[in-house]
Amino acid sequence: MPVNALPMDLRDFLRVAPAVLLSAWGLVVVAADLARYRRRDAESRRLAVGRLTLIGVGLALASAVALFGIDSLAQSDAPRLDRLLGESFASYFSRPDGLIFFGTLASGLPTDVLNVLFLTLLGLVVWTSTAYAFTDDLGEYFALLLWATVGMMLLAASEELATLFIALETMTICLYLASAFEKSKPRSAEAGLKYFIYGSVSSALFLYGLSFVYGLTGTTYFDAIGRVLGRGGHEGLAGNLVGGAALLLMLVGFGFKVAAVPFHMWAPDVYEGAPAPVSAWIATGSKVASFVVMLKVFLHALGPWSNPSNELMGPGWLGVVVVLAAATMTYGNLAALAQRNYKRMLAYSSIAHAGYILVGVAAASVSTAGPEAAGAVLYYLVVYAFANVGAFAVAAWLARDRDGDAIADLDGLARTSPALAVCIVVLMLSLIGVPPFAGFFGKLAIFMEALRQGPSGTRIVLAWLVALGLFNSVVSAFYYVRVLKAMYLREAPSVGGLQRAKSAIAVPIVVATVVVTACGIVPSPLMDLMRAIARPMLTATTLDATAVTDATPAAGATARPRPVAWTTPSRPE
Amino acid sequence: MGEVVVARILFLAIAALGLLAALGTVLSRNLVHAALHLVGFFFCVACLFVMLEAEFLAAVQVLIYIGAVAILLMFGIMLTRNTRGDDATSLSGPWRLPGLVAGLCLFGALVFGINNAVSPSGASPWAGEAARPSLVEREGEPAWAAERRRAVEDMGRVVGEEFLTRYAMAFELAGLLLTAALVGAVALAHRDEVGAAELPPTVEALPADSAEPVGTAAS
Amino acid sequence: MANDIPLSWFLYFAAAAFATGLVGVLLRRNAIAVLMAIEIMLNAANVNLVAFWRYGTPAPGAGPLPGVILALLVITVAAAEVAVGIGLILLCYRRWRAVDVDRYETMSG
Amino acid sequence: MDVGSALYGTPLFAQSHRVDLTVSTCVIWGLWLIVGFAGLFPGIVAYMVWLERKVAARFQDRIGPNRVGPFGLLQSVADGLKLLVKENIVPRSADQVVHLLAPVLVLVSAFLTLAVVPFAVGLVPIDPPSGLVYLIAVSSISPLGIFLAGWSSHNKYSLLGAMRAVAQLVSYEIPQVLSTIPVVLWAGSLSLVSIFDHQVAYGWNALNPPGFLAFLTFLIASVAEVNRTPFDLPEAESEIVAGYHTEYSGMRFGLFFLAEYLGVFSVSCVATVLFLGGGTPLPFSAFPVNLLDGSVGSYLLVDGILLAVFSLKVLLFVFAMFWVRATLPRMRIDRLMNFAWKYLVPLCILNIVFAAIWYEVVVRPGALTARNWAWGMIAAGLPVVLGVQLVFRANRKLAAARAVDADWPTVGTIAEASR
Repeated sequence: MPVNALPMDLRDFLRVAPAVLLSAWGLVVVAADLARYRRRDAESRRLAVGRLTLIGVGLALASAVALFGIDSLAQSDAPRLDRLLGESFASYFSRPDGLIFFGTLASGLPTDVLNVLFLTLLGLVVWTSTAYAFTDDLGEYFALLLWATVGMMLLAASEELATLFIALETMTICLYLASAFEKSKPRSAEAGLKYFIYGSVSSALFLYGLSFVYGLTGTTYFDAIGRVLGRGGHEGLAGNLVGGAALLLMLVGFGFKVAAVPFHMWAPDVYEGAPAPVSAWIATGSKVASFVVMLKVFLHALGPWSNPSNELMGPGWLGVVVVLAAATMTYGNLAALAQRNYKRMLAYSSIAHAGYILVGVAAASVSTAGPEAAGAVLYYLVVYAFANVGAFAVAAWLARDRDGDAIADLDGLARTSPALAVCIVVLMLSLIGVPPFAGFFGKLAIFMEALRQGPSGTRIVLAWLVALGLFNSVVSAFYYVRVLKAMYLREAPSVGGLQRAKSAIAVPIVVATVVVTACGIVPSPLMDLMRAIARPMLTATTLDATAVTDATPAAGATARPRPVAWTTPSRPE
Repeated sequence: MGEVVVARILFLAIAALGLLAALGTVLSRNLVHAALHLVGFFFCVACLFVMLEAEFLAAVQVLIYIGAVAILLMFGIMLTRNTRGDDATSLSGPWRLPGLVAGLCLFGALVFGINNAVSPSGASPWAGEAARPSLVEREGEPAWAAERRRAVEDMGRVVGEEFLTRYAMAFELAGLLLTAALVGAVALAHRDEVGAAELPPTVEALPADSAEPVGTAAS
Repeated sequence: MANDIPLSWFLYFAAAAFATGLVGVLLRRNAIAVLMAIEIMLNAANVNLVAFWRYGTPAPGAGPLPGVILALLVITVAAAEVAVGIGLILLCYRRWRAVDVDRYETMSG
Repeated sequence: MDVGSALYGTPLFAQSHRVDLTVSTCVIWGLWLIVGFAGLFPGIVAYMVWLERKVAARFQDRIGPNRVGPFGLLQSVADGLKLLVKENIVPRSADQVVHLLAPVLVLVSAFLTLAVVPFAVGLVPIDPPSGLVYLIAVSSISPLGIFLAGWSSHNKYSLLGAMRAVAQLVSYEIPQVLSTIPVVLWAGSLSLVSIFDHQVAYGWNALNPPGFLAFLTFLIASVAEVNRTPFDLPEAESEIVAGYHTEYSGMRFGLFFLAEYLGVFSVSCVATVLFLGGGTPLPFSAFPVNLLDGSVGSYLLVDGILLAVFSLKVLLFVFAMFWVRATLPRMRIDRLMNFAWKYLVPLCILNIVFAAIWYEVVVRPGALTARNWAWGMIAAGLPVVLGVQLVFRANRKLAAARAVDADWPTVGTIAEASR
């Protein structure tokens, strides 16, 4: 029987080079740890394995930056790319659709930017991991971090539900395992099991919802789903109860992944129990990737179901997301007020931040600015991720020197390490959202998007949501300031205070501070970049010849690409 | 017509058995019995796959779920000496009724939704006499009909083609996922000879009869 | 076969199995039992996917069998999940001598 | 509900586009079920037991059963009757239902394997396009049955035996499956009938270097899969009484017994089909198959030849297994696991690459020619030899680096104690 496969373009593998490199490097790290470093003493082994991992991250980062360069050249200066790479590669890289592997993955500027972001953050997390000894299975631990990142990068790039699902699972399964790696502490095992159970239940719910979306639309491609939904009736939830159930189930799935109230139960326990670097990676990498793909699914694929009836509480997911956002930020902030444990406080604060970001998601779906509105969310994610990586490096510091993570352990830090204390102040201020740090502009951008939108039915409620967000920012100041109070107003304990931070702790804090400050003082380059990548990210359309020839004759008319989410479907007036 | 009735009766029998098995999994106190019921459920699902003309998938289902997952679960049950029907393995008493009611409500809502669903892609509603698209070759059939006929007739091959072209990245990721799960699970479950000695023996006292061999009936 | 088993029968079966699994997840306290209930839920989703693949009309460019591919990936994921879950449960069992989810309460707040 | 009837019932409707449900199909399938699965195969098993006792007796310079019937031929019948009428003792603390279910599962698994074996042209119960996956799937049910048997007996020896058995079966399943991949690659299909057809056109699979390696690994893994010596640790009488069937007696034990010998028979059949060209008597010729001209006479002739040769080949395998049993001592459990994971699995994985070479050189051109065949023997043979060398040398080096195998602490303590 003849093989009837579609011809595949092997150059596609070049465009996922960072992911390929990283997954191979994971094996290298495991093998090297087993074969070479096992017999060394714990300290030097940790440093050696960590360094090896960092080399891999560096290689992947280099490839990601190179791809970024190529892709930006392809957009800005195509002839130069021609000269650099030769005709065929140049034309391959400047293909307009930006989809690879038959449309299952996105590539191009958005993916490159996100890959660079993930890899930078991963570098910081890996570096933090070398700060203190929490596990003996170093090779496996670092490999899992790398593989989780592969999952994140492909998750953020996925344009199709099967790829999305498997990438999501790769990411979370690696993180379940990594959070149980601190074998000397029972709470780490507990964190792993809790994360696992909540996570796999949520992915089962998500999958069930996903199966209905597939059933309703007959396809798994985001773009095609969006087109089918846009073409169909505009009833949204009301007209199609099972569609509503699917939306809710998918929302539950994403809600678990980004720790939105009421699906946040796992987050505090897991953040507290897992080793600090793993918590950092759960709080930043996994959250960024989940939010990016949530933007894609909800704005690109399910965009037509956002609020088809033009009323906030009418059929559509917008109302649900608004309620989720309000509950999430309020609950997160109020619960964080009661915390004495630093990591737990960060957990609740990250829940609260998920609430702000959800405001952005809701706003982007109705914004008049079109897909660019999602740029605000992306900007917020970047800033949030850096600030949190820095904050969790502090947690690693606490775990190294105090073997605990109470906020009180930070007492008097301003005296012993004044420079780093200033950096922590900057991070906390940015998390609160105080100008001139980047957190402020992130919040500003999101709230501006929420206010700047057309349909009158949603305007009032979103304005209220913004007001609630502002109130919440004020509330959040109280618990972040508690950290500052401990550092500046309390005396250091006479014995057993925090030692001097080694580079593994200092570098992430400093880098995070620099990023947060720089993006705060000059917010526009990053903001412009994010706005620029938001559009291709959320409108990626297959222009592939194969898809068109596959099309049924009758469907030829609908195969034309057309922006989905932001053309408000013609309503029966 | 007779054929159709037989198919429907067969479906109903399989579905009923599958649901009973699922209920058994959820309700039985003894974990080994629960696992056995789970095997029955997996098998019924495999039979449903066969009825959906996806026999390759059915074989894979039997292979992975019964041949690997069930065995793994059994090992987990044995290694945690957890076969006894103590209250930790049973449903929590006061929550039993509300839980069942919640489940019924969910089922009712889903059935209502499925009954009223109208697929935006195809014109047909899901409920009622939805005939499956024919696999008989016809003149002027759409391209997808030919594709599907080929997929049904030689699913193993088409799955392979799809995995190596369209879903190449998903396929690679699945491999990575399995590697990661293997590496991580081994690292976690591996008992360090040194570490085990330092641990406190137990958090709470072992039940008095736990020195018995692990195989224990629920009688 | 003009008249076949209706699509909705498969969906009813899947919905019932899914609800059963969810009840199991909510009510069982034993971690291994919860794991089994999760497997039931994943299987229910698989039945849905395959039924939709067989009965539905694919949108243009969807490929010959997205539902089956997705189901295969789900089976893979389920296998990995069980391996990971058993590993984690064993780890916890060594600490607490119990696989009861409620009993792990070192953290709260 | 009986597992077997479910699986046999459903394909009727599933394959409605391929199998038309006429009366004759139903009759043929019914005959298969009754004659093959209820009458013929148990009969074969009964006489395999007789043969084994005879063969083992010869090896040990005895005569073997000779009292019941001529040459003791009715011994099997007597044994069967004895098993049937013997009292069925079930321990009081055993889990009654599971205790009964376990041997049934094992037996069903062995029976179902035979459902896709093409004994001759047209003589195959079902031929699903994914037959090999089906085969692997149903044979993976038996560890479950064994596990349940061990658990439900409420006896520590049973459980020990069952745990060992499952570990062994799961480990050896991997090389067993991996070693069939070359065959699938060359035939381009998972259907056993297509694999048979491929061998009619291209010669027996075992007669080329990668195929031979695959054949060997398949044989070894299969012997382990059916718990035969030297891999009979699960029921090692001298260590753990009788393993998982310690608490079984009467017909329930008889079912296990039946399943074991049926397993031997079915792996012999599968090995014959996959690697030795099914019933073809000559390796590189389509001899009996090309006699088919559509008439019933030719059909009967060809099938007669095929079936006879097939039986001979199977008998050869069966005899080889008895021979091994009479000759080799039992393996140690750590070596058993090492052998699967450190030798067989790497070899099989390497072998897939070698099989690809053979495919490129010999199969892809479209027809078997002497020149391609010679080239293929060189191009694939050298790598095979080198690969085997590599795996063995690497293992020896690893073993030398580590004196005590740390994975099995008991062995380590013994070794340390003797030091």
